[in-house]
Amino acid sequence: MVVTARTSLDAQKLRADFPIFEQEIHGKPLAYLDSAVTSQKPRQVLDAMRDFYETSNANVHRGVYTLSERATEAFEGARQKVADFVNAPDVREVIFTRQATEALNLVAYAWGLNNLGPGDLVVVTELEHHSNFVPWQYMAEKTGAGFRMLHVNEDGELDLSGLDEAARDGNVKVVAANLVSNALGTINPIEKLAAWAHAQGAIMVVDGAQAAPHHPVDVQALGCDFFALSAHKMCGPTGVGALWGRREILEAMEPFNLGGHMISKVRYESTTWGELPHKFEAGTSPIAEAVGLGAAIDYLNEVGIEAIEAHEQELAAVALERLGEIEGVTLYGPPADRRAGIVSFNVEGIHPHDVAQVLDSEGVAIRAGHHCCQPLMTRLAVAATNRASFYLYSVPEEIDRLVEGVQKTRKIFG
Amino acid sequence: MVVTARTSLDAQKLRADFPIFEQEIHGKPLAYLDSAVTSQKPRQVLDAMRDFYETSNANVHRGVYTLSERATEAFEGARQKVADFVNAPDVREVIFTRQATEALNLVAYAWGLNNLGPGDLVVVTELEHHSNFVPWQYMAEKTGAGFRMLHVNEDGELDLSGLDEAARDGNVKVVAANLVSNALGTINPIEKLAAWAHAQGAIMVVDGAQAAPHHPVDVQALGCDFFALSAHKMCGPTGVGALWGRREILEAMEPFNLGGHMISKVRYESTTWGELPHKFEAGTSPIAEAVGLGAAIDYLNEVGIEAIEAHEQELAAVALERLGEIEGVTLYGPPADRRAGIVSFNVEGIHPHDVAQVLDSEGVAIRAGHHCCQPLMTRLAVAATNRASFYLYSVPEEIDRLVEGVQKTRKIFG
Amino acid sequence: MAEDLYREVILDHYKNPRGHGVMEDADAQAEGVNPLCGDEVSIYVQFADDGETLEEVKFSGRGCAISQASTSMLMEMVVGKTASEIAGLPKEALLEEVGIPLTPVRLKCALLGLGVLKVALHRAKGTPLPDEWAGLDELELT
Amino acid sequence: MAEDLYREVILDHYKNPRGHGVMEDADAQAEGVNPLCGDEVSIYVQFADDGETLEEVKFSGRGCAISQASTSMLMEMVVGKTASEIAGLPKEALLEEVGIPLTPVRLKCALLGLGVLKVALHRAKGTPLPDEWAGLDELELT
Ligand SMILES: Cc1ncc(COP(=O)(O)O)c(C=O)c1O
Ligand SMILES: Cc1ncc(COP(=O)(O)O)c(C=O)c1O
Repeated sequence: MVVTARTSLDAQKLRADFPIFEQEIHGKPLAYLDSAVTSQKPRQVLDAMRDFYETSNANVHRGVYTLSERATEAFEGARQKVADFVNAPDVREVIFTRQATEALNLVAYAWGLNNLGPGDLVVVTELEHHSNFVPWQYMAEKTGAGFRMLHVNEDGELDLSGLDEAARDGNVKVVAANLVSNALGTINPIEKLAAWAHAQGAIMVVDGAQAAPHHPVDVQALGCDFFALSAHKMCGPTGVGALWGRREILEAMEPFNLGGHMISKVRYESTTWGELPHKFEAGTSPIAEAVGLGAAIDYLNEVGIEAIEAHEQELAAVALERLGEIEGVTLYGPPADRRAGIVSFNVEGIHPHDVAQVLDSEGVAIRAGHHCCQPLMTRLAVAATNRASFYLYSVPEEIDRLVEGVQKTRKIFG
Repeated sequence: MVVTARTSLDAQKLRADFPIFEQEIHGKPLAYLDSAVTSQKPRQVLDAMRDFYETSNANVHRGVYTLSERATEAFEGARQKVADFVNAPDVREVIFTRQATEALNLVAYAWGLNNLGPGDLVVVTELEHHSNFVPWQYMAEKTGAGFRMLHVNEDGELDLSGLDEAARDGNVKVVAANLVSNALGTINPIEKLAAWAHAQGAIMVVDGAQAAPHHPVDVQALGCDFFALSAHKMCGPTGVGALWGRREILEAMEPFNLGGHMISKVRYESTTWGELPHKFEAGTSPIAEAVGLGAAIDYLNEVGIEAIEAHEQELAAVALERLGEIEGVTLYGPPADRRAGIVSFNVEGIHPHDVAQVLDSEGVAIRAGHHCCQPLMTRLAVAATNRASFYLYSVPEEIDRLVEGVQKTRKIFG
Repeated sequence: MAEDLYREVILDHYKNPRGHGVMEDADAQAEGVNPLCGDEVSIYVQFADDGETLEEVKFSGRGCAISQASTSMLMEMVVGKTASEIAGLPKEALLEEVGIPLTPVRLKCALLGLGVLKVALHRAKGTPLPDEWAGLDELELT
Repeated sequence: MAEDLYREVILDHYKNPRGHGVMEDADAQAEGVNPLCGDEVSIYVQFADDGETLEEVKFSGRGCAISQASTSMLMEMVVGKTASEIAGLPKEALLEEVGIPLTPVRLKCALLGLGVLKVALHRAKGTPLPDEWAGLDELELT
């Protein structure tokens, strides 16, 4: 007998770390299939934050006293964990933000507003979340730069042959793409996009919000210039995210938010900026939240990102197969072996909101909507889809319940 | 016998709500006299956040399912609490931000960048924290507007006679001031400044970071157009703050951060913005943190803001008197009856960092530095000051220990 | 449980919407989107000779059962009423017809059609559009 | 406890700083600020005829006991050394002289003078300024 040696995880056991599963919804156990929008939090993360507040709470960097030193150590320790997690060459390249959205806005404002102009082009993809689409569209408009969109094919995968056409009308200065699409689970070829971007003299901005929780990340191997993530999608708290940026670029950049902490000298006549990463962290940081993110990274590392990804892909494959067997169900996105743990679908004649509502009454939480991807919805010619997304605590029985719920919905609307 | 009927609080009893005081620092009980920089957190607030994560965690607004509805209710409930706390006429005028700093940047970017130009003037005060100084200085420079500073007198109080001079060289478009100075405890006459600002056709931007935790706030009575606060200074968590803004102005404004949630329709060709307050809340909000802020407001309301202010002023008066009796001690700021619970001082020949270090070894945490008020330090002709600041959990014995610590420092350096 | 959510009458209106269609040369018209769900509703009104009474109404659009069924029900409710009567029509009147418990998110679905109709009348006749409709804050009433 | 923080020798250097003063026509010069505490240090160097050896050094500034005492101690350490010797001087050498436990914040105070001196030599002589000095990330070395 051959045993396949592959890292695996025991989702049923991990569930015990997540207090939220101790409740029932409408009298049924909670089947939470909306982790792409936000993840649940393990006790370990909640404990770390509580412990911070109860023993070390103070502002960071500035205090001479013990509590403040402790807080600084915890906060900077979290920064190091993020740096290691994405394989950043230098911890000073990691900037704490509110979430991925703000990280991307930081780049769009502090880099885009000061470096784009008429004749320049910004290229985004049709798969982008609004957070990596609208900031670039807005900055292009503000600066007079052009705005182009790389299309997807029938499988919801990027059609790279469109790149050169995108570049035809101007000087490409920014290429912005997500590593994993939150709407379809597509995994994008960032290495290729980055190489192309750099050949054009452009910067490569990666929205890693959906990748970081589920997929090993190495910013050096990706070859990108910026990488954004959100803690709340990766077992961490709301209120904090991170931007990794290439040091030379960050150093040459203007700051974004201005105020306390990010300065060196403030005079009536003029102000000089502080060093990295402080230059980009105006005001009191989300300190306890960063500590929570650090604890979340510890947790994910313990479980193993590869094991998490394999687990989710397995679940997604099963879900695709089972849902595909239901009459009237349309599936969107790439084949199971080329996608992350996200399954988008529609049921003929039934609006996703109605599907989700019926599922909720069975204790099954899925997302119904445009997933902040209206341009992609336009491409798919739908207003919305249903989406089930998995995480390390997802178990196969939840797929059974999802499938039963969809069948029940069809019966009600039949 | 006459009993003075005035609300009062029992700080010794309230301390029991704050787990941080259960520890010793260098073998001494913690005397935390740095609440102006960040406050400690009561169990009630920590419990509310933990409970949110354990029972209701989901993203807000978009989910059809039960958890998401619960999360939305908790989050929007917190918004209502903030609105009531500052007496906002309309709950949609309350925008959640990372902290006061970001709230002020929101105004500086979304209003300032689009409304300032050559010939216009921005007026700030010499008492401003960098967070209400640098954003305006930067926007003035970016837009070609002028930048003026209203000076303070010997007592560290604003010299309003300088206003008309400030207005001499241009069209005043913004007046920015804090309600309570974090460096000196000065309480500024916002009503007068706002009236003057409006007479010039300018907007009045109030940094309420230091006021909201300690001083009753009524944005309608103040007559301002914007008011910024930070949760972490008022018994709430890090990672969240709020901006109140006048509805007509917010509605006419461009957005700030762009991305998910703040949009109405996103098309390749163009994007339209959502309604208030969502237009200004791009990406996943600091949801649990907002819930924590709501719980903090409940806590403050229960104790009573007037009682808190009276308690702190009493402590400040004692501290001013006791410190003033020590040889070589210089006190800064207005008389005790015209200031908040903040005491800034220097000890002749001893740098504040050395004072704070000696005090820390006695378990007493005070701030030493420029308090993010370098322009004011320039005015006072010092590089830094020592600052002790009080809150609802501060007790008179902590002042005894502060005074003893200062005396000990003098002995060491004597 | 789920069965209670979608009463027979809702399903009936959803599957057989009343007044469904497009009207050329309508006297009043507006469309609205609920960006959260992508529900879309367009409403067309033709007035009687008094220029006040709604003689005919139609709607087109797509969306969830609640938004489409409630708009269909609305069509039946408003024919024969005057513009100002509809401007004053409280949302509760429609919600009573709909007759199922609605969470805040679904409430927006249910009220989309009524909001659009009020906007159409406001534009054509200047009937008041009270602030509470701005309270449907995710609606883009274009 | 507090007494251990400020050894006699620190207090002595603080109260009687060695090499304190300003130098006109210095061969090398730089100033630095620790914006966190407002510590300021300016350092002036005069080379011997070989153009390499530090013949005289002076510093001016203001700040906490740690920053001023450690700079004073540094002045004694570096006279007679060459620019490249000082470029290679590890911070541990100075910290050993200072000889008290320092938290990260105070470490920046203690190393301000050394950083400023390295910058001055880097500018005047092109001696290397390794990245670790950028690690004093709150320093503004102007
Ligand atoms: C008056 C004042 N304004 C602004 C701030 C900045 O607060 P935050 O860092 O929470 O944005 C502070 C806090 O130090 C303050 O005291
Ligand atoms: C691909 C992608 N990008 C960006 C975001 C925005 O994340 P946040 O709201 O945490 O900034 C999301 C989350 O929905 C996402 O999935």
